[in-house]
Amino acid sequence: MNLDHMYQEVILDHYKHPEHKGLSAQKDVQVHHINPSCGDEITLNLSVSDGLVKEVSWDGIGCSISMASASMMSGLLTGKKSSEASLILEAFMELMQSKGTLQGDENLLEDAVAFAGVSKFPARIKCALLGWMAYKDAAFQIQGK
Amino acid sequence: MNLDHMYQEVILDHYKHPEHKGLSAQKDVQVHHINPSCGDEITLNLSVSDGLVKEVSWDGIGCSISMASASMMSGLLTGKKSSEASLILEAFMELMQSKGTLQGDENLLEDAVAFAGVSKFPARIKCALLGWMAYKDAAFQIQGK
Amino acid sequence: MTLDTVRIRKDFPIFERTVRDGKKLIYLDSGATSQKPNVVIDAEMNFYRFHNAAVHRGAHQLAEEATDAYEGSRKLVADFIGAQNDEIVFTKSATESLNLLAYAMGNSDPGARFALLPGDEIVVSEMEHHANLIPWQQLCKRTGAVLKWFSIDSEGRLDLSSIDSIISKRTKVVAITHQSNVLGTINPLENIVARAHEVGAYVVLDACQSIPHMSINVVNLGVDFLAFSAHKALGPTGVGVLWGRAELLEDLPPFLYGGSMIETVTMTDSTWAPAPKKFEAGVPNMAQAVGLGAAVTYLSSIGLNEIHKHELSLTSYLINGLQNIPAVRIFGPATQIMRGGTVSFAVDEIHPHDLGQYLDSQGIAVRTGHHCAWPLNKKLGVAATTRASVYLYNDQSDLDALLEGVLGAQKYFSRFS
Amino acid sequence: MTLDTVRIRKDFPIFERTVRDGKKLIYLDSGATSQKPNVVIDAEMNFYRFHNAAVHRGAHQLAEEATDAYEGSRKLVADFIGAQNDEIVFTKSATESLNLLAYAMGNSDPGARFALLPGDEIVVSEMEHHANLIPWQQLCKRTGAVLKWFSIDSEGRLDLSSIDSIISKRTKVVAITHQSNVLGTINPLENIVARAHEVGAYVVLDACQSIPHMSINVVNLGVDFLAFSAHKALGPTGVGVLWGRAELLEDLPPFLYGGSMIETVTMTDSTWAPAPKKFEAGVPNMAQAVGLGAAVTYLSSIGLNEIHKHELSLTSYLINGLQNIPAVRIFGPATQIMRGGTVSFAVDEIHPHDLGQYLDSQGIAVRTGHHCAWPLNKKLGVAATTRASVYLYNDQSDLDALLEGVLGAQKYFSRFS
Ligand SMILES: Cc1ncc(COP(=O)(O)O)c(C=O)c1O
Ligand SMILES: Cc1ncc(COP(=O)(O)O)c(C=O)c1O
Repeated sequence: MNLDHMYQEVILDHYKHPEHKGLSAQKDVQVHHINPSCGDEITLNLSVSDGLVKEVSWDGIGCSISMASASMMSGLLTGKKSSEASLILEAFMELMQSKGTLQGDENLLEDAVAFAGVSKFPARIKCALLGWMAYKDAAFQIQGK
Repeated sequence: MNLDHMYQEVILDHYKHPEHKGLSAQKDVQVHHINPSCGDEITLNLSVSDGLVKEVSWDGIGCSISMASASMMSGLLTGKKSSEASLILEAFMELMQSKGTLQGDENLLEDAVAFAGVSKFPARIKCALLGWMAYKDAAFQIQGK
Repeated sequence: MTLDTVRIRKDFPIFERTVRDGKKLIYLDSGATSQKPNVVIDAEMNFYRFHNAAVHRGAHQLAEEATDAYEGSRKLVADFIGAQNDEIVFTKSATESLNLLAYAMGNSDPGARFALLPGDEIVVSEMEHHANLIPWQQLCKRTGAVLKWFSIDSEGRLDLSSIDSIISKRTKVVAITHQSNVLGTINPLENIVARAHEVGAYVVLDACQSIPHMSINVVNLGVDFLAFSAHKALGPTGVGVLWGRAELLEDLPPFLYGGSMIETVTMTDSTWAPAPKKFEAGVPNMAQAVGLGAAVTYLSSIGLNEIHKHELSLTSYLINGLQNIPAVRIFGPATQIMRGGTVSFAVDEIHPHDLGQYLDSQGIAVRTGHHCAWPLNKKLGVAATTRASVYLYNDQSDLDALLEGVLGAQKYFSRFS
Repeated sequence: MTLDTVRIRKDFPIFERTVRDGKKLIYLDSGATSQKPNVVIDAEMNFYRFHNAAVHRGAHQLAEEATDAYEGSRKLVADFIGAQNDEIVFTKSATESLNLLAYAMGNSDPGARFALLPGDEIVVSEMEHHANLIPWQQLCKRTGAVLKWFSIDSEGRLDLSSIDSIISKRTKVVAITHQSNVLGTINPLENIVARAHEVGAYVVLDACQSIPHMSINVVNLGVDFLAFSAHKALGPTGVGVLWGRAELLEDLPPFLYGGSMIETVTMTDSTWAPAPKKFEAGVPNMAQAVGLGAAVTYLSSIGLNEIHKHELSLTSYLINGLQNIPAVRIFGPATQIMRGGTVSFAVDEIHPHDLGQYLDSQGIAVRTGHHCAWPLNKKLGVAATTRASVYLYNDQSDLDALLEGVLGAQKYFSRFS
């Protein structure tokens, strides 16, 4: 188990310089998610129009994995078609459940393939998914509106 | 573990021909005791006057050990001074807790020393004590009156 | 005889010992608790030896391994009864599982799905074990609900003739045993489940005496909740299961409060984790849950259908044998149909305690007493019975010993008459 | 160093294994659960191997032996804490013990000794584990009682300055932890017990983190109820203890309903056995209770005072070492006085999860998170902390490894900045 598989440079980079952090005024829905086993928290604002993810912004506290993942997620999804965002979300979830057997589709996930290594650490998968689950919830709520 | 240590002739005799069985009209107090682990039951009538156990009578259903013991107890205590009855009760309880190490004092316990063998069978001690505990309870209640 | 009991007994270390001065152990008390195979003992022990750590709580390797073992066992149990993983709640026993349900329902907010109002009804049966009677009886006392019950007929079967009035529009819960721990009767569930669901009631199945002995699929049974204890199914003591349909567990309020079952906590308020965590407060009985996983794996490797067939053939043999002894009276069905391997009986005027004691002196372990089913005993008109119960490690020679023991007891206790 | 840890570690099979590709296991997570010595593992296994049967229920030899083992263990535990046998209730965990109390009180008839009325008060503290907070919080919701609490000061000590207004004439229960599982603080009980008893309130002590580590006598403590889990005290998972003063257990209504806890049962009503049976429904966690007996025997053979001294000297060493690392912040008392061997800390801006992960890669097991004390974390102003907790098998080299690990983490996570 090499720790560097988890703490890839690009992950620590996002942790130290998170993107889309700070809640934007532009939102159709706001969700708040917690990881009850460790106390990590995220608040996420999502705005969608014409089938397009206009903006994902977020704020939160948590470990490098959860924060870096939220940062990459928001960068990745902002500006995408909602349907495309769903595909990316699914691809990321599949990667996280792969126990290190998948590399991740770079076309879809871009830098987020760096999280492949995290999938070998069962206790941290929830960290990596925190922001993505918040997005999933928010997108679901908007659909219902 | 020889079963005959438990099922002495005199015990089976009392079981088959119990004494003082059938509740007497003469009573100062009536108690009802159960052994919840097996469902054995006894009802006991006690009458006392001038510091004398005038009569112990009882009725019940249960195994040979509990019924024979109630039979001997009532024969032994009826007619005794209350203080003497207490001594006999104590001697019997001590015998039952002796795990087969005591013989029992024949002067006090008479035929009831036959229960010495029962004290080696922990699951049956409660059977042997059922009637005696009912007497103890009844005597205690009369004191309180 | 469909099972190779000689081989099976080698898996159970207790059969290497003798009882009462060198006598062979004839264990006919599996209805109270089963013996344990080495694979179960080892699974529990190896958890402590190699992987012990608090599950779900640490980022270290031992905690990962412990979590894998514990959650892996949940999956084994789920597969064993045809359930989904998250529908399996580990408790300490069937008793806790049933109390969990009764208390959790009682914790419902007024108007919520499982809330009980005065005049609502809970239905049980006269053959329930105390564990599936008193929790409901007391829930009724706390809520003003009314307890109703099915009585039993002279063969020891549920009397379902008035099912439509006993299960009524006001019925919220029907809590019933799958197999009687005294009579051996297996209860037919189809009509009960259909009628209960017709009126919107939930069916709670006490599967303590069925899960260990026959193949069970919760979806096919159609019940809503099911409870059993590991220790009667070759598993460790200290662990039981509550199964509930996912969407029901989602709405059911929690029972025990503490660590790991929460989402957020302030001094004055808390919210709950999703099931099954919501129902597993505190550091769980990890080693025991892992042992249960090994037990169901072992049972499956032998085959539940084979076990059931084996037990039925033993039961026929035993009932036949007992019927050939004068003055023996059997309680419960005297056939193979819809019954399991539990046979309660009375012998002459010999009190069950005395009979049990005599059998014990011959190395034969049976159970005597009211078997935690006092109302049933009252109904049968006896204070106690003697019960023999068989399992996969028993064979005909065990029953021959029992039958001989009964004859011996008759002789022994007639000695002085 | 007062204990021979080299010898002691030989008693614990888990230390024969390595973690993370051959690294020595540095186990500093005993506050979550302790490791188990062979004597405990063997006691549990030998119960299954040689004596397994349902206690209190059979007249056969195995049932006698099982009962002796189980009741013998009760006596060992009673002696261990200076209690009477019948004051020891075996539960599945401290969590169950505390819930038992809260539910049982809630089951009181109106006007009965433990009944709570709207406006009655229950007092806890800000440093409680969820297991000693939420059961009371929810009991308040069910009864209309009001929850009050002691806050903590900047050193992590209970603020008792307003004790006379916090514990008032309306207080029925004061539920407090003996030692904080986050801060290591040992709470002074004398004033709390005196004030509680002055107003007629019962004192419930959560002794999860103290019983394993120091000599405790319930009579000397003067509390009314006490709860702990075996698994933190070298014992098996799946067993805990509720101790209560005999005359209190006598009046306390039961909690779980089922077999063995009854006196009589009809379909509509039941009466209860005397304590402790009243609180032990069903076939108990027998093998685990027996394992707990072996655990307290082992602990006594080492000596609780020696263990406490050993841990205090390790704690001083650790606190010193951490204080020498720039940017490390310790939560809780930085002295040896009235504290145990649990140290929570923060390192720079490294999130505890990341720190824990790095330490794990070095073979070091610590706990990270909110440690089931969310309100306390809020009070400390952090979402999570890193916690190292020591026990009798730890030595200075474990702490050296931890200190080195912290330095290593600082270096590792500054790599890319
Ligand atoms: C102070 C304290 N109280 C209660 C508990 C709950 O114990 P358990 O989870 O074993 O029931 C713990 C441990 O988790 C604890 O540290
Ligand atoms: C039918 C039935 N229900 C419930 C129980 C209770 O199980 P446990 O005592 O393991 O909780 C038993 C066994 O004792 C049983 O036979």
